[in-house]
Amino acid sequence: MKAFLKYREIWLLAAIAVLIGLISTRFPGFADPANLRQVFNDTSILMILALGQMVVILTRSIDLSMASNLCFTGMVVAMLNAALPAIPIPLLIVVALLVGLVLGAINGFLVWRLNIPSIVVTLGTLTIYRGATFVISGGAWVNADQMSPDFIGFQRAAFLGIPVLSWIALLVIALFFLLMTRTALGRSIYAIGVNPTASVYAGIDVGRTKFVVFCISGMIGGLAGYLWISRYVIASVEVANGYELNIIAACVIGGISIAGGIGSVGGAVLGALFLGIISNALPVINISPFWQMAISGSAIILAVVLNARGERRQGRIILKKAETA
Amino acid sequence: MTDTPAPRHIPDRLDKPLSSAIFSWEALLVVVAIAIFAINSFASPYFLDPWSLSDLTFNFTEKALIAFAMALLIISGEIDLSVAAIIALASTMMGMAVQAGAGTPVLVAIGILVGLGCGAFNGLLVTRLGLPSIVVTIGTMSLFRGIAFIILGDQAYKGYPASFAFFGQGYVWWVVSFELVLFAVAAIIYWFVLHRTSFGRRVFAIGNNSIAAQFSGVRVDRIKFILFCLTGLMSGIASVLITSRLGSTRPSIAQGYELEAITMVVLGGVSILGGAGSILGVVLAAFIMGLVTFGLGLLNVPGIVMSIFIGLLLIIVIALPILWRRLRGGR
Amino acid sequence: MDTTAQHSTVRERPQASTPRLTLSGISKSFPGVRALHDVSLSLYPGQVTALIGENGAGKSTLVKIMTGIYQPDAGAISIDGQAVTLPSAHAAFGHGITAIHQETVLFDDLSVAENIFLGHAPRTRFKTIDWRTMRKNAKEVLDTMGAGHIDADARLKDLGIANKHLVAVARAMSIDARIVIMDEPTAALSMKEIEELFLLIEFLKSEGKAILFISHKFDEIYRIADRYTVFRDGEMVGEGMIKDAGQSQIVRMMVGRSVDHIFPQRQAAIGATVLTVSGLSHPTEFDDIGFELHRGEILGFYGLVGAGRSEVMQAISGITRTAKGTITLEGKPIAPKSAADSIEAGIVYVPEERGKQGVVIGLPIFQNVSLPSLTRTSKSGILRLAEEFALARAFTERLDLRASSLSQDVGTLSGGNQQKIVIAKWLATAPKVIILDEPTKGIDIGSKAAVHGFMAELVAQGLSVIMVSSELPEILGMSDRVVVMREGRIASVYDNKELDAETLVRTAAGIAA
Amino acid sequence: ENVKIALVVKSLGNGFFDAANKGAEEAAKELGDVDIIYTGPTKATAEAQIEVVNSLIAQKVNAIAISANDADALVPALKKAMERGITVISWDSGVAPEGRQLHLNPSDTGLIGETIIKLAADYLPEGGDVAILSASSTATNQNAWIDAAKKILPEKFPKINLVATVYGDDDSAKSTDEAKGLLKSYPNLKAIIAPTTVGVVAAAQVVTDENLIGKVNVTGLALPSEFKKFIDNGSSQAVALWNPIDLGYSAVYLAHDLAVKKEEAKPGATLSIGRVGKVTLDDTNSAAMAPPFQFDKTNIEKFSKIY
Ligand SMILES: Nc1ncnc2c1ncn2[C@@H]1O[C@H](COP(=O)(O)OP(=O)(O)OP(=O)(O)O)[C@@H](O)[C@H]1O
Ligand SMILES: Nc1ncnc2c1ncn2[C@@H]1O[C@H](COP(=O)(O)OP(=O)(O)OP(=O)(O)O)[C@@H](O)[C@H]1O
Ligand SMILES: [Mg+2]
Ligand SMILES: [Mg+2]
Repeated sequence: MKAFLKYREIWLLAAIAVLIGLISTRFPGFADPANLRQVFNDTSILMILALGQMVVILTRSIDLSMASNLCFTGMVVAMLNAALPAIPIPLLIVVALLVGLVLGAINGFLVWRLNIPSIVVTLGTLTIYRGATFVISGGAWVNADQMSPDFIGFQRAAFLGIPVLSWIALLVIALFFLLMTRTALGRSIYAIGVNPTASVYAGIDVGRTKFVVFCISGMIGGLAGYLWISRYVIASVEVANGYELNIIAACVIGGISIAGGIGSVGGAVLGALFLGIISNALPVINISPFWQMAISGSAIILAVVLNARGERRQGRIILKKAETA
Repeated sequence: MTDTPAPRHIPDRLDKPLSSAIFSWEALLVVVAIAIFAINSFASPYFLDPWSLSDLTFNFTEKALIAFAMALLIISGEIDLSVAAIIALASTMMGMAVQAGAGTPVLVAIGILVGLGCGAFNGLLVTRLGLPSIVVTIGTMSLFRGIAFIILGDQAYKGYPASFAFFGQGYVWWVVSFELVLFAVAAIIYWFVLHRTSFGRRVFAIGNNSIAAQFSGVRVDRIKFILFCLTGLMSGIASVLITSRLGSTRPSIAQGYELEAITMVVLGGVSILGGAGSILGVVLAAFIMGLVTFGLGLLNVPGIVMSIFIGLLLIIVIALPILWRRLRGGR
Repeated sequence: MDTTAQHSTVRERPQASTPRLTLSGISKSFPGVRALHDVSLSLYPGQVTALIGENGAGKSTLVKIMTGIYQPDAGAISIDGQAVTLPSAHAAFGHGITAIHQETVLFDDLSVAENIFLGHAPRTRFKTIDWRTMRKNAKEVLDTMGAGHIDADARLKDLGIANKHLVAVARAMSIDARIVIMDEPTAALSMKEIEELFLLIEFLKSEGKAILFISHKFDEIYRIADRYTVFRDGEMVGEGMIKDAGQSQIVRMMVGRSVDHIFPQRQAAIGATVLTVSGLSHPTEFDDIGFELHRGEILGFYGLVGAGRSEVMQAISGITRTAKGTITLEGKPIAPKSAADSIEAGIVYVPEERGKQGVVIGLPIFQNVSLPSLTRTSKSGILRLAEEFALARAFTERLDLRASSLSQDVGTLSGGNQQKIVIAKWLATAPKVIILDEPTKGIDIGSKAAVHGFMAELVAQGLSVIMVSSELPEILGMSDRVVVMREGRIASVYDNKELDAETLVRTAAGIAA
Repeated sequence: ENVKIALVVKSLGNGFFDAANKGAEEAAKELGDVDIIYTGPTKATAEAQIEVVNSLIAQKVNAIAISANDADALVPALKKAMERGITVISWDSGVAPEGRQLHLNPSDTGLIGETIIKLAADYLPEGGDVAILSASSTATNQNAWIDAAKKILPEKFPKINLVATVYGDDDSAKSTDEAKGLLKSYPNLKAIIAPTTVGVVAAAQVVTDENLIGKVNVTGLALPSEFKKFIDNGSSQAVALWNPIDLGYSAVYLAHDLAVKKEEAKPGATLSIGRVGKVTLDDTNSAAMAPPFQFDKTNIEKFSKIY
């Protein structure tokens, strides 16, 4: 039991349960399974993005360009769909993944080959990718009317009573879980975060792994681009502006250490859910809209403080007496 | 015992080859700045006009004031993403004071003190609780601006006293604005503090190895706390300037300034990983960013396309020395 | 690479006369530094070759070349007569080369099993990591090494330092290595752990591995090595069988002159009590520590690694704050809340972890030296560079530092030379009491003599010194009295006159005489 | 020498403003001696717009016609422009009187307020709960309309019950969250009124997704080209808007006439705006162009092709 409580995820889960409980006192329907399913669906995109960001943060890097990538890729697929509605959606998703991959690879290449700190690279590409969206679209929107019914309907179709969007999120979660716990790449990602020098000595190609990690976050950004656009049915330059901070906040709340090496798939998912529940619940429990920003800010600070408590290193104990106590 | 030979003499410095001075970061920035200036003068007939050049400085002075303090903070290995939110909160407080009938000196004091207070709050969270600053300030960024929203809601404060307008709109002499003078003074002070005082030296030491600095008797937490306060203070000053320039306050004021200030710092050659950087670099970076945005503005290039240039500039200017070294090193 | 292979022990044991690995004509330069010039080295199966040289001679650089971390500017590498290239650490693994590096290169937040198998974990049919087999193999490797007490599932950070070393060795063995390199593996260990390590090396020898052993301690070299190779200033200056060479001969090769390291003779002129510590306690690290330090005295602190000596010293110097108890300096009680406080009061602590706590890599040498003395070298907060240079020059020359200029980044210095900076910077603060934690860890014989000579000089001037050391000869050779610590408590205090090595080791380990 | 008129918009890349630019070009062609500079900032903030205004001052344009991101914050910059002899008018989203010579409202503020409620009320003969989903809480014009709507509600639409006003910040995701929140919190909600294009699309999509078509009517202000789908699928009965092309046309026309001193802006003056007709300035030198135009099933097809 004690070992069980050691896991941050358990605490986060408990916090989420308490949060749902609190919300239910003011809005009784909130804890209904149907509503919770919907909350999950609403949070899917954030969860997917948080997972992509997680692998980057684990290697002591950061990807600030994810939201811009999302915006760019979303615009590309929306324009494609508007121009050639015949392209089947699965193919369009592949296109989104590829476009995202290219943008991620650009980040990764600069980090890998030129050794520029990732925060600098992605601070640059953050504005470049969004600017590029303006350039390819000429500033024009792609609106619901120009999108094909399939384009919009794909993620909304229900399969076993659950929308495809949720299924995609579940699939991505499963893939990341496999990646992080069962593959050499996943372990290398952790190792790089824990001790980069030692990783070099252990034969891990740190630069290339970072490149791969940015490719992953890029692909995730691309996937989220399609999902976002088809969900909110407007593609414009303003899409997901500033959302990169939400993604990072989800990771942070999920206990992913910004210093790298610590964090889990479960944490990222729960962190995203936590934020998702807050943004979902605030409108329904009649809190003045002007309070929302301060509340989510406080939630982030609180989460960090609590996480830090959990993370505080138990120094090695020399005294025997204290050990048994 | 050992037969000790005469100790080897170690020179203070090696004579650096001229090339290393020529290819210093600041030199690179000077070249870039001159190039952009030249391009601007060619591209637009309106550029070389004293009033244009004066207007140009308003594009960067406020952000640069924050960038100076941010540079020190980043050199020490921390970061503050909440600066723009501090501006919003400080401005809101000044607005409240105006409503209550406060005069200009009181307003300035409130702006600065609120900034200082917010900085101290960040500093306490980071140093006392040992939290990573990037995360703390993502939180306080929402918190500070959130408080501004709670206070102001959908309202705006205006009716600032006429004398208050001087800070953001006034000119000290001919085309030389008060903001520009403040920028120059702050640049000199920060240059001196960072490069000529033991405080500055300790900032560098902390950024390179905070544990070793602590063991060496540097009061790491105190210095970091001071740096957060300084950043808050500069945000407070920037808030006075911007509120005066706009003559009004809304909670959405100064949105996105944090990333621009950080871009300025990084473009100025301050290592985002901490431990290295110079104020001269930041000053040059401020001018470069002002020149680029104003120059492109004169050509009526859409703002969003401008941001592509800034992004490219950031990456290219940082990549250039690396590529250069690699070419010369043959590897 | 499967781990069971090692059980088929001495598979092919080629003639000991044919080298397993040969390096020839290797050169390597860093900007402004020629680290290696045209050196050669051979390693033989079933033999231990000692690589000897002053700090900065290029030993670690060679190790990094052999493990694919650095690429040589020139030269050839061959294994079993086949020319090879080692473009990456991974490639070096592929050739069966593994190393325990000078710096700790393990992963604190990963499990023991993962630390052992990172990079070459066993896979399932689906190419995913096979955790079960990995744990099983990890246990096996640990068992064969006689380290079965280490739990393969434990987080590495929960292990003691000695056990961490064992994990590093286990990692080396898990790779089915044919060539094992150890770069100063004993620098942080005390007697007991060193003995265990030597048993392991014997085991590896018997398995037919070719071993390269780097150390500054001659007693170890004579004990374990079969051959030696000496480097001086990046060049190979001699090699041969260890049994044919005397210590003074080797030292002359490596330093270019004779150094006879005898501990300085001192006229102990011990004066009044300077520092009194009593009842110093910490909730988890140490309990009821009390001792006195006199003027002109060197007080040795001995104990096994992890006995808590460093923690006590850090509490005295204000770095750890959770201590209970009293500290009295020259009759006045003090309660330092930070290193700054204690430096001001006149107590300085020279930490043991050079890279982490000692030097500020990224700052030039002179700024490192002046850092704890900034209040003195600056005037009302304004820096005075001339004073800083003067201070740095005085103290680095005294310790025979090897550097091209005082404005050089300390990060480009060799480990031993960095250690000299560490000592210099705290001596420059002109303290009353100086606490040296493992002061000669990893520094070469010549510099060691310089440090010891300097310590003697300091106490002669009336300073008081606390010297924490895990090196028995150093403790016995330098201390006036010795405090022995065990598991966070003081086990005993001895006067050096009545002392012999055996008593110390027994007390430290808690074995009744 | 041509008259240089800058059409400054809140942010580039917005269909509404692109349409206004069409009208501006049309006016330029008609007037003959006019060059249009169509520009705007990266982000829809006052600070960024000030940078744009500064560069226009430096270019010595003859007139600035601006749709402002903030009614007050732009005043000092625009005052400076006027001091340097530049004609300044605001259109669409206004600037405080001291910062411009005149303001061209797309329509009468009170009328817009009334229209957005009427759009909902027309389809709620029995009355019922409605809620407003606005853009950002700092948007001047939106706030003015909402205030007008609230004022007119008790007298003209007693059966309509306004239960909440929420803000989607013109961000699709936030608007969607808010719209969903409204539907959950007010199960009896009959209509969502969103006087902003992003918000109205988000709300209509939510209603579509939650299968509430026919139960909840989405209405507000929307560009027909961007909203046609939701009129077609029934999630909205009708929306309204003024003609952005006419608005851009009128703004340039007025700016030109003031710049070349053909007309003077003073209270009570009646100014002509080419093909659009005439406007009369009130005490604050503001004028309203035309009443909002309503789009429903009968005409959306036609207008969606125009703007
Ligand atoms: N990354 C580097 N950049 C620049 N110079 C370096 C670097 N690494 C090592 N050197 C230089 O190369 C030389 C050899 O260093 P090396 O670490 O190999 O010495 P060493 O023999 O291992 O010394 P020690 O006994 O102190 O560990 C030194 O002069 C050192 O300053
Ligand atoms: N479990 C451990 N994990 C990490 N490092 C350890 C561990 N145990 C010991 N060490 C390191 O080994 C060294 C000695 O440990 P410690 O300081 O606790 O004991 P000590 O009695 O002071 O030993 P020493 O005299 O070697 O300094 C330190 O560098 C310490 O960080
Ligand atoms: Mg070495
Ligand atoms: Mg120790």
